[in-house]
Amino acid sequence: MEQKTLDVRSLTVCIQTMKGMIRPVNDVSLEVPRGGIVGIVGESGCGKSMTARAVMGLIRYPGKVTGGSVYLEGREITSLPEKERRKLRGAEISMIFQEPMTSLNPVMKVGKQVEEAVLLHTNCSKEEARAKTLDIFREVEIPEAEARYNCYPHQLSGGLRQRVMIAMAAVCRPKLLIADEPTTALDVTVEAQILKLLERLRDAGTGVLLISHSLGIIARVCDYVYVMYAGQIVEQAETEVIFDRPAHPYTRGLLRSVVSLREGAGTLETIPGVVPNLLRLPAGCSFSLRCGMCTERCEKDAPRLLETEPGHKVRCFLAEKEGVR
Amino acid sequence: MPGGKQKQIEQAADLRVQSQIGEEERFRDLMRRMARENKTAVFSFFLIILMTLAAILAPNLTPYDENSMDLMHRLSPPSAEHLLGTDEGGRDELTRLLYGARVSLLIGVVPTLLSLILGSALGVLAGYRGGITDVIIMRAADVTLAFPSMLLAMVIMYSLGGGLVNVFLTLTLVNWANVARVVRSQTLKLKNSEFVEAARIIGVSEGKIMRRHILSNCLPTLLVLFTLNVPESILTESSLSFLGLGIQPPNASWGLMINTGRQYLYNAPWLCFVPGAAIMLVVLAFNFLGNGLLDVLDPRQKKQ
Amino acid sequence: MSGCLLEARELTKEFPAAGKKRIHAVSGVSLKIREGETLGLVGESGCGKSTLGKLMIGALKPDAGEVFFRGKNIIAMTEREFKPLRKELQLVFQDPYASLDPRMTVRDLVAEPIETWGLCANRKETTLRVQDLLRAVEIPEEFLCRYPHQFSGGQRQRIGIARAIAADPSFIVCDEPVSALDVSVQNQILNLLKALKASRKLTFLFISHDLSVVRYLADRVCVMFLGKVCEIGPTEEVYLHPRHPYTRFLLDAVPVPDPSQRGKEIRLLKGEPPSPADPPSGCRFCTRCPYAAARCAAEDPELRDLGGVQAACHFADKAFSV
Amino acid sequence: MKQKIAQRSVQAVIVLIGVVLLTFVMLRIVPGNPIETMMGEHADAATVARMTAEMGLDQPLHRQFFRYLFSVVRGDFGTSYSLGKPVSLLIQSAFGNTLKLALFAALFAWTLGITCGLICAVSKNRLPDRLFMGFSLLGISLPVFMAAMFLQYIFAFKLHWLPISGTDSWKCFILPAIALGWNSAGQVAQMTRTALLETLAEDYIETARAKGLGNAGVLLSHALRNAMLPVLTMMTIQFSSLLSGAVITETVFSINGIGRLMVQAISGRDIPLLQGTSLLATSVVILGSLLADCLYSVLDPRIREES
Repeated sequence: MEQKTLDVRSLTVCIQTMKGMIRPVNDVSLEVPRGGIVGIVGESGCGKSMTARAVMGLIRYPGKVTGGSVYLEGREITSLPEKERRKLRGAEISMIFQEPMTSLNPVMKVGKQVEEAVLLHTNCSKEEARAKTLDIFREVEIPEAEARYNCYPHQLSGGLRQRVMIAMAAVCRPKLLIADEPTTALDVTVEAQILKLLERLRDAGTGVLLISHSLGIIARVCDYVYVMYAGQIVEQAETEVIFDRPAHPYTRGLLRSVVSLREGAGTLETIPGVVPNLLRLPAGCSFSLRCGMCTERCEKDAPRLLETEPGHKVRCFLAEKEGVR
Repeated sequence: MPGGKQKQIEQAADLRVQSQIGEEERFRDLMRRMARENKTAVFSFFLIILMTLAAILAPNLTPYDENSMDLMHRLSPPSAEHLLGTDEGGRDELTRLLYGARVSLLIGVVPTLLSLILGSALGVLAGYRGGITDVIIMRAADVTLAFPSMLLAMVIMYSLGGGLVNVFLTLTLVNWANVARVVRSQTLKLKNSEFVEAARIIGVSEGKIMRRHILSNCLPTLLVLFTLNVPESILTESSLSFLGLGIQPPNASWGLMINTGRQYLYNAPWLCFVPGAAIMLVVLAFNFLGNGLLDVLDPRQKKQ
Repeated sequence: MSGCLLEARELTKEFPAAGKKRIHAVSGVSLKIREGETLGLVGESGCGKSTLGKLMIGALKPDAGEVFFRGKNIIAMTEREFKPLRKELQLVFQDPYASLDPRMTVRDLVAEPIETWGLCANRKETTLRVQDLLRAVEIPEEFLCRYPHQFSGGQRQRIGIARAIAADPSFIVCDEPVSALDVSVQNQILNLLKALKASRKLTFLFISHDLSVVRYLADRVCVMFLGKVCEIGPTEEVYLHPRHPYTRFLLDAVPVPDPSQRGKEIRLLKGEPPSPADPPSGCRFCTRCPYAAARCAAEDPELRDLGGVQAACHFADKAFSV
Repeated sequence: MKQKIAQRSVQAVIVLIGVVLLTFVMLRIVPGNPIETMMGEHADAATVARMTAEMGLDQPLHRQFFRYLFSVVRGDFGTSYSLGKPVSLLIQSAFGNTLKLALFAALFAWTLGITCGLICAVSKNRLPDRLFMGFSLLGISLPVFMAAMFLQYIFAFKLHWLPISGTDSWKCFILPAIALGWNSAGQVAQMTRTALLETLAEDYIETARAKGLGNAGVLLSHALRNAMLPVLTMMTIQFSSLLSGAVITETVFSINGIGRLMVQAISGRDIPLLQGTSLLATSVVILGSLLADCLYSVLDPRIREES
């Protein structure tokens, strides 16, 4: 069997808000194989970032991981004491964020910020740490690494800052890298460079969990895709399968509403309505309000995530029937 | 105004401009949220109302006259007859306290309102017009702010002379610069905000933009400034009166009562500490209320 | 070919930046917008496309250059002369959250342009007209007295559009109107814009960094790089046969939702975009261009006509093997 | 950065000239001839006239102003009417006491304030936070003179632990410094709390956590330095409010300092003395804000770059 870097089982995150309890991550299970890029795709507020933070153990009050387990190379990590957990962060699992502008400490030299991670997780001297930092800078193609080492974040462009973030995340050779919308704030030409960099890390054996709202990015780099909606995974399959024969109406809608670069169209496909408020989810299927094929059953009962073909799971009653057939 | 607060007000205001996020943006909703979350602020609000009522109804609340002397009962300690004792002229301390509340509250509110009007008008003008108008107004504000507030108040009181109206004037002149600075910085942000640009592109006139879009969006900030400036004014006046530079006898403000009571600190300490406690209570109530408002109007608090 | 509605000639705008530098936002841009067309304006962040949009409607004063609206130079006009033209030239903003005054109701927001221009005699008429407008952008009438924060991003953008069309303008600049929205909502807005354009005979300048969106809406497209026009021409032509190397790289970099393309080697642009405060000499793209020759750094290429498409590259008529 | 500091210095000088002008005008619009006020009822018309001419008070206001400005630049603040000594000398002898008082008070305020602020921020919305925040609000709401009199009454009069007044030993400064610093401590505490909470919500704190730093690490190597930046700028306002408070504290504890000198100047209608002391106090405030600006730009690389 394929070696799994990350195995998340039935992860649930709750947040107690003023107006009631919400579940931004609801019973999410996912896997990242060694040396693979796995994508989570969904619209804003679907819980994809929260899932990433839960895996990292970065959920803070009032949010709370209320159930499920996370295995990193076979080792359960949610039950570890905070001190042990901390040793994993930055060393075995690391994360890069959406906003390279604000994710770096403005009053600290970028080199020092990367070095800090090295010093924290290895027993090397300052000189060695510095050498490692410069190595990783060169590896992520930061030009003039020595000069950049002494720069402050505001002196670097967005693309370079994101490279620094990747350097910081990759410097300890983690087993898993979580990239939370790493290119949303960047221009397309720089985006392509950053994606290339992630692929190189993948080739070096790091498992990558890529979170994005863009199907284009997912199609370009991911091997396997999870589609999230309102805190739940509604469909999961290999990338080719998702794009070739999407089974969930939401995935279909998403794919249809992608504006094509290649050909102009008359009218664009849309998904009616808006992303539901997590406080006021419908009783049955969470997508039922916007679904064109909604039945009475969809309004009453919540569908389960069922396998329709090997490696392809869908959370929809209609797909269930098709699967049976 | 405590320095840190001013900074926070400015930042909160800036953030409100930047991020008109959140579901509870409306003022009424915000007030409701504060009432729900911050019981101290609500309590403070009612305390202020209560004190105001007590000050207004002073003649109905006490049998004694404010100024009638009773030399037989000078400096008598608190008793059933005189709940808070009597002062050096044998006047009932509670009565003096209630009447003093009128002056002290008036001194808190009137100059604060005046300085808000003056300061926000100048601040919006400086921020929106820019150029030489801005330079002149802001240099004037800088000069005002270069003075320790007590010192400026002393100098102005010195040249104007004592008395209620002059205290109003003085405190207005001391406080306007803070208001102008906060309002200006917010105006600068609002001026570059998209909705003001949108109004300009639609063709709305400058005066209307200033009134309708800028000043109205400064209102929550002005409310916070008001609640936090009132106690500041009360404190400054009481300090002035303490030095004998504020309200002149026979009018009684709390500060003046402390000033006269000070001579008897060692044999009749209540003459100092009772009005002192009153000042503290009012100031504390306003500060709690102001902080509550500030918290609820600060979008950062919502994020967490 | 229909007549020219708006023409920019040699527009230049610079902004002061830290350390006495100047940001060259727009440098000598000339272009024509025909009546009734949609011109797409694409480019990466900081290339001056928003600034150009604001210059075209007179919301910003250029440092040099002219803008002609129906043949009249609006830059040379006094404020009084320009005022009646103000309502002809409108803008839809990128951020549906920041562009609506949070303290005004939807009615007041949409009524503001109507009242400003005195288009209705009284309050009742104004409200009726506001209702018409809201219907046009598909906002339910019962939301008339709500405040902006009670709406979703897409609905707010609809309100923004209603405001822009309230005074019946002839030209609207859409400044990244969908980039803050989710995909599913984005398409609703794009469809609405297309429909409004047809029903109200509008002319659009559609600014976006998203090439696919521009492809859908624009009749012609203009590609900008660091304050200059690289290429301008009919959308199909530019997308299928890009003349300028930058356009090619831009098109190539867009991730296509087609997994069969995965793993296919794409050629990437090297390095970071240069800073607009310190643009390179000669052709501004020369520092990133793999085909740059000595001439590119020395000489600024002019826009040249190449069979319907204009491109600013010394070697635009040669075929590149990208 | 040098350029920016130079620019700010020029601005400071302009403000200072504005201050001189303002005090000058404010003090000259007082009704009555100051010489008459000073000499009392016994003065005969001839002497008053002679003195007035001697002090240049008969000249037009603008000439008086420039004359004063030039003598100030030379370090001459004139002679005190009421005390008969050169103002510069009086200020010299008083400045030491005020400085000692202010330093003690600042030390007290900053240690207490920052500690409270830190505790509050770390225990946000829990009991220690509420407790210390209430406490700091109490500090802000307590008038300086009340704190001074209360401390004096309890610790000096009732308990005889510390001297009631005077400047003879360092013990004399304890009560005044606490009374004066009390108020500032509250302000510092609130500011520290706000700044730290705000910093802790920043994205780069999340990055630091993702890197594997624990709470203490995040606080020490990332949050504190960023949070202290706005707290530092508060120094400006602290100078100002300490000086305001010094007027009261020095009066209550009979300390011969600048504040008391001001009160004396006012009760003696002593214009040169009042003008001199005001000038000194405002210069301190302006210098303080200049210092804070410089410090800020040294500590924050973003501002260092700007010029």
